[in-house]
Amino acid sequence: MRMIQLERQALIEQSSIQLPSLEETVNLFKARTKPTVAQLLSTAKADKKMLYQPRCGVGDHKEMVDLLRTLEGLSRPDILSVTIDSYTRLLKLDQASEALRTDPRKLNGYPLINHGYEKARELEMSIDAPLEIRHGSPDARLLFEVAIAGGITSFEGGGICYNLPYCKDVPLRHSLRAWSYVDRVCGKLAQHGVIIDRELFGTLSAVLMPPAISLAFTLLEGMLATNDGVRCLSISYPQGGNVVQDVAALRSILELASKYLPEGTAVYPVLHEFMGSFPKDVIEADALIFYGAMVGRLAGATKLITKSNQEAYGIPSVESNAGGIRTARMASAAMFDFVSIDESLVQEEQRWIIREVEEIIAPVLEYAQKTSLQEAIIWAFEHGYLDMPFSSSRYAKSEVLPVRDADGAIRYHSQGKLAFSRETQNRNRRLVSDSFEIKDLATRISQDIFFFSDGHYRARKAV
Amino acid sequence: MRMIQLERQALIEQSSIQLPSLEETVNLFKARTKPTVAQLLSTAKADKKMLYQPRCGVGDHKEMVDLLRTLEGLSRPDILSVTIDSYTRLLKLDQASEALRTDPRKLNGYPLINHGYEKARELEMSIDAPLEIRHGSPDARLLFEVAIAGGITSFEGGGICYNLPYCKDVPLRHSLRAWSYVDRVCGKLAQHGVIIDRELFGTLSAVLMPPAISLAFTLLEGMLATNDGVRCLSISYPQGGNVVQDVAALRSILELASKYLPEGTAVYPVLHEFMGSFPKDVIEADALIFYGAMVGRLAGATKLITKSNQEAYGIPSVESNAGGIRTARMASAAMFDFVSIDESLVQEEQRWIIREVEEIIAPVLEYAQKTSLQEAIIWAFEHGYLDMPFSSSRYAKSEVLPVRDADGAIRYHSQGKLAFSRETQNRNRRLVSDSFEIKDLATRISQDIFFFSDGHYRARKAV
Amino acid sequence: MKKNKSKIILGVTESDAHVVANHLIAYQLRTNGYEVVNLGPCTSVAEFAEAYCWNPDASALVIGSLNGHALGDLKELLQYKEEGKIRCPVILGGNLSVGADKNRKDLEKFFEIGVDVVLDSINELLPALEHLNQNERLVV
Amino acid sequence: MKKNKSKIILGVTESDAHVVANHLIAYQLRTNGYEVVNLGPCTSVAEFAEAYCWNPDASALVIGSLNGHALGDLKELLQYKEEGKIRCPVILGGNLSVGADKNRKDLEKFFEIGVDVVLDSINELLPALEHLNQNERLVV
Ligand code: B12
Ligand code: B12
Repeated sequence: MRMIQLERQALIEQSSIQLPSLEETVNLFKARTKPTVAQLLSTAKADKKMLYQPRCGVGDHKEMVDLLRTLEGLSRPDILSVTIDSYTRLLKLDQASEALRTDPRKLNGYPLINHGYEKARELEMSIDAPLEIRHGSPDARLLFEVAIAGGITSFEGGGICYNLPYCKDVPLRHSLRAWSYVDRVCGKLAQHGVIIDRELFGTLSAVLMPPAISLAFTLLEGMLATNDGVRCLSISYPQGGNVVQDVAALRSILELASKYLPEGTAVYPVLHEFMGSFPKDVIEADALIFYGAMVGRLAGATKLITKSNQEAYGIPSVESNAGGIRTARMASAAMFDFVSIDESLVQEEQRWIIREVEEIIAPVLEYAQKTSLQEAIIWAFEHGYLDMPFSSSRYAKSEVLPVRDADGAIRYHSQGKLAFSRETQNRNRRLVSDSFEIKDLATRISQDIFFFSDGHYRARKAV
Repeated sequence: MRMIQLERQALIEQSSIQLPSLEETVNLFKARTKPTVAQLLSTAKADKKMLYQPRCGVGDHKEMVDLLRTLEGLSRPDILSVTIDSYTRLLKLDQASEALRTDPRKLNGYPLINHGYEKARELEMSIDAPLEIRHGSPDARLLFEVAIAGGITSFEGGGICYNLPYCKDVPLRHSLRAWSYVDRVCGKLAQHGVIIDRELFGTLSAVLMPPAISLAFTLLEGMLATNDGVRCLSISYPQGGNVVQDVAALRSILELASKYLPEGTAVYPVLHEFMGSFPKDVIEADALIFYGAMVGRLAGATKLITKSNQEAYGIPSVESNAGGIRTARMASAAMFDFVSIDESLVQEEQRWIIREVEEIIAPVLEYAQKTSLQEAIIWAFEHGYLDMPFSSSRYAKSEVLPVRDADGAIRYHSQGKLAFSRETQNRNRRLVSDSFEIKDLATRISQDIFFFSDGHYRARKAV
Repeated sequence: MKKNKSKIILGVTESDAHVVANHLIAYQLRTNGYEVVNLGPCTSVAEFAEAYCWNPDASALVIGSLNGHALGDLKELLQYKEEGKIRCPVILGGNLSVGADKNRKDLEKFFEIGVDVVLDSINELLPALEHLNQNERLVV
Repeated sequence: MKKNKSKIILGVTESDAHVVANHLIAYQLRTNGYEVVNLGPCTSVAEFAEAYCWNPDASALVIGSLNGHALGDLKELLQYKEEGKIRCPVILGGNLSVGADKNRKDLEKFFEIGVDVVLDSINELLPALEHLNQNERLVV
């Protein structure tokens, strides 16, 4: 535990950034009067309510304050986000600073490190809802330090999920270590009674993500994080489009957590509204936003990350973003109690998802006995035992090729080297070859990607 | 048939209004290039699509044109409305003209008679969607003449439904006669191949309307209208709030029509989105709008009349009105295919609704054999065999007192003199006394009225 | 309590057919011991005055209006009051103007035409009737 | 057909990790007979130039960008072209600016920094490659 203090000192010294001591930060949290994200999550879970949170981030500080305030005024989100720009994510701080100086509007998010922790405190204090930092940094140590010094109580990311979808060649060893640092600081804070919510980004590359891959990765990250002392985990999963599969996947989160994570860890299932190619048509987009919220409700998700009806076009206007929250929140209305799904189908799907996850992580856990979980993960990615589609990073093979089945659920065209049992493979083969005409693979995959944006789910349904 | 020509001449002479001959009107329709409402309905029914239509009307003509164009631009409704102001409805043309002169914004609708038929043509020609006249006139003969002379192809109302909820002491005999005139002119036009869609306003007094009463009244009006030569009927029903009951009621429309109306009559079930006390909260209001559209979809309604999220406050802004259409239209998205309801419950409810309707109309049809259907209806209202809750008119007894059952479905606290069989009465008694605590009657009824606006449906659900 | 014996003339404005709130109010007043002369929907100022003529002991005229036409429908009220044809306080409630965007200032106009009390909701009616003795113009 | 043998250098701009469209384009070009050197996401102008150095026979540089940072990420392009380090036409496609409200005029800026062709959708890529000989600046 002294270890982390030394690491921290070195990190801060190397950077040219002023930061308060950890004690001061702890005191800041102790003096806090508004609820933390962890507290909101815990109450929501007990009350069986779903919390609503948008993404949002602009370059300029004053504009960011306005954005948060306006969003809060227009749509009362339960938690608000500070989405970080892509320069900061990759620690290209000079480029961020250059953009800040010349034209902050060119930034696709808020450059938190450049603005500094006092500004972060201003952000947190300017609104009622607590903030979460959302980004995509393989090495988020500095960003995290600025965030907690700013009194922010929730931080997204992990050594796998914030590396593979976000960078081309950052070694996993580097990102896993950097995130272990973040988790150990969380552990340290927890010892002082300060609970930081750590959200794991199960969305990964977002497009056609097979549920078991998302769940396997976040489970492994959850094991690493809890080993490092993290006590509060939000585990997110990206809506894929088939309601039965999505509900089953979300429900699997708590089942897996109770089996593999230490008792006493607070775990919250989070749904990310559809993260693939979004419909351009505003009504279809709104429908998809509502649909996502309905999926979250049916599954009992504790939190929903909303989308806007401008998703297909670009970073949304504040009105469109607020509209997304309102459209999603409609799904919490009691009048939709009548909407239900076939629970036996969900259970069946959930059994298979859990099984797939366990088959995927089995070789990793086995190898981990000889070394460490961290090394086992690196080894597994090298050999393709852990893998995901559409990886941006060279450190995943991307031999997995997903497709949709006749019901729109996400299955495997190729499973790469994932260690699936014969039964799992047979079921997948049956589902994939099922029913509808397969054109050439490229056409099929692009139809599956543009499922909601090109009306293919309509065509599919008609079959 | 000469008869109607004579009546028409007398009517027009008595009024000081200039109108073209019926021949000219027929020619206008023949020269028409854009589809009529009847044509849209027929295509929609064949394609199993639902048409979307808002209410809208302002006093000033230019503002009305702008309103229609803006609504069309913002939300592409399939059919547009011209809602008439309350002065015109009651033929207080002087008051309408006075308001037009001093401040048209004081009018709660478009004073079509004062503006005249040329202006009506301008309205119809200013947009792509065909228009319907929506009003609430016990005597709509002049309004109808101006409408058809203006080339408008759809006209709402009927001798019962546009009297009892809208006036205090217009005798039913008068309104039934006036509407028979309208229907006979429709019949005449139909002989020349011009089909006017006649919508029957099953919504009545809108608040806690028992489905069987709505369906019985529109069925009787439908019988009168088809006797008079009408060929195209839209039969509307107001959403009550319980999805099973609402779907069953909507599905009953075609079942009753095929049994009681002449073959060859085109009949379209129309859902009026919730017509009672609307939630003030914008998200609850939007949720209710979507919910209504979902009910329409599940029931297979051919048309939906939308509401806005400002319903509880007043006549909506054009943006809010357009937003209502968009929110409702989301429900047509194919992704909601997964939403279903228990069909066996629907069938059970539908059987009972049909039975109630037949028990209500039985004494009327029997008496009609001795006189005429029109006279039988007047007689039945006098004796309370036909009756409805919250009648504005003295010509209905309003001895029926509705309440909601534990599931929110609308039942009878008192059935007045409706001629229900013992079985019907027993079932109703069982449902009404069921389950939840009954406070004093006033509290119960007002809770049932404010079901969606005061969160009572939430409280109810928790029981 | 004397209050609980007093008589109320109730009705809805002339061009307005909305009757649900009217039924509820009548029911509520009667349950609370008031005698109610309910003229129902579509009641002109002349009819209100006539009812007052037959019931000069009425302690208030309670008028509802929802369709947005209240101001137009009641424009003769002041004249009737000035001519002494209506001498009790007039309470008005409901949805008083056309449009969803309400302006509190518009209420002034009702005082100018002879309304004494303007209320938003049914729940404010009983308390307002209690206050009437004080004969003050009250906006709740 | 000579066209079908030509070589394309493909990649995504430096700060941008979006890779799905990149995979699809690579697949599509290969299916249509092109040889593709795919540099993948997060590719700096320097890396593009280096790849061109190794593949001077490339008939085009096809760059994707989705995160809105295209202009910033490519600002050195003109310099590389002027110095002769990139001599083939440069095609740019994707979501080119931050925000949902796109302005067609902003595209001009890309021509100023050395982009030759700007495209919206993947479907426009094959036809655009066909047109390249004419060496014209083309906005589809
Ligand atoms: C999936 C996705 C992700 C995944 C990417 C995973 C991965 N490894 O690829 C994840 C979740 C990691 C992600 C991260 C981020 N994303 Co993103 N993402 C998307 C999303 C939802 C789909 C993109 C996609 O894959 N579509 C499928 C492919 C096949 O189509 P496409 O990319 O839309 O491309 C079409 C055209 O653009 C064109 N095209 C694309 N490339 C090229 C190239 C050429 C040469 C040609 C001719 C055409 C072309 O053809 C395609 C079909 O017509 C889009 C929104 C959307 N479109 O719905 C946002 C979106 C692109 N992302 C966005 C942003 C901002 C980010 C982040 C910066 C986070 C943030 N601040 O919010 C990070 C960026 C990380 C980084 N360093 O760049 C924004 C871009 C904003 C803008 N331009 O204003 C978008 C538009 C979302 C939004 N509305 O805010 N994202
Ligand atoms: C039911 C209804 C109808 C029914 C009425 C049936 C009947 N016989 O009563 C029907 C369908 C026939 C109807 C017709 C019309 N209606 Co209407 N109707 C409604 C609706 C949906 C509910 C009203 C209701 O009964 N609520 C339940 C009762 C118990 O509560 P309430 O009336 O809302 O009253 C509350 C307060 O206003 C107050 N209150 C009411 N009266 C009084 C009186 C006193 C003394 C006090 C103290 C308080 C008080 O207390 C209540 C609770 O707090 C409302 C919208 C809404 N509120 O959701 C529109 C609404 C009142 N109607 C409206 C209109 C315009 C009309 C029409 C003119 C049609 C048109 N142009 O669109 C016609 C009018 C006919 C006419 N000649 O007046 C508008 C009024 C617009 C405005 N003011 O800007 C509303 C607000 C709808 C809208 N948003 O456009 N309607």
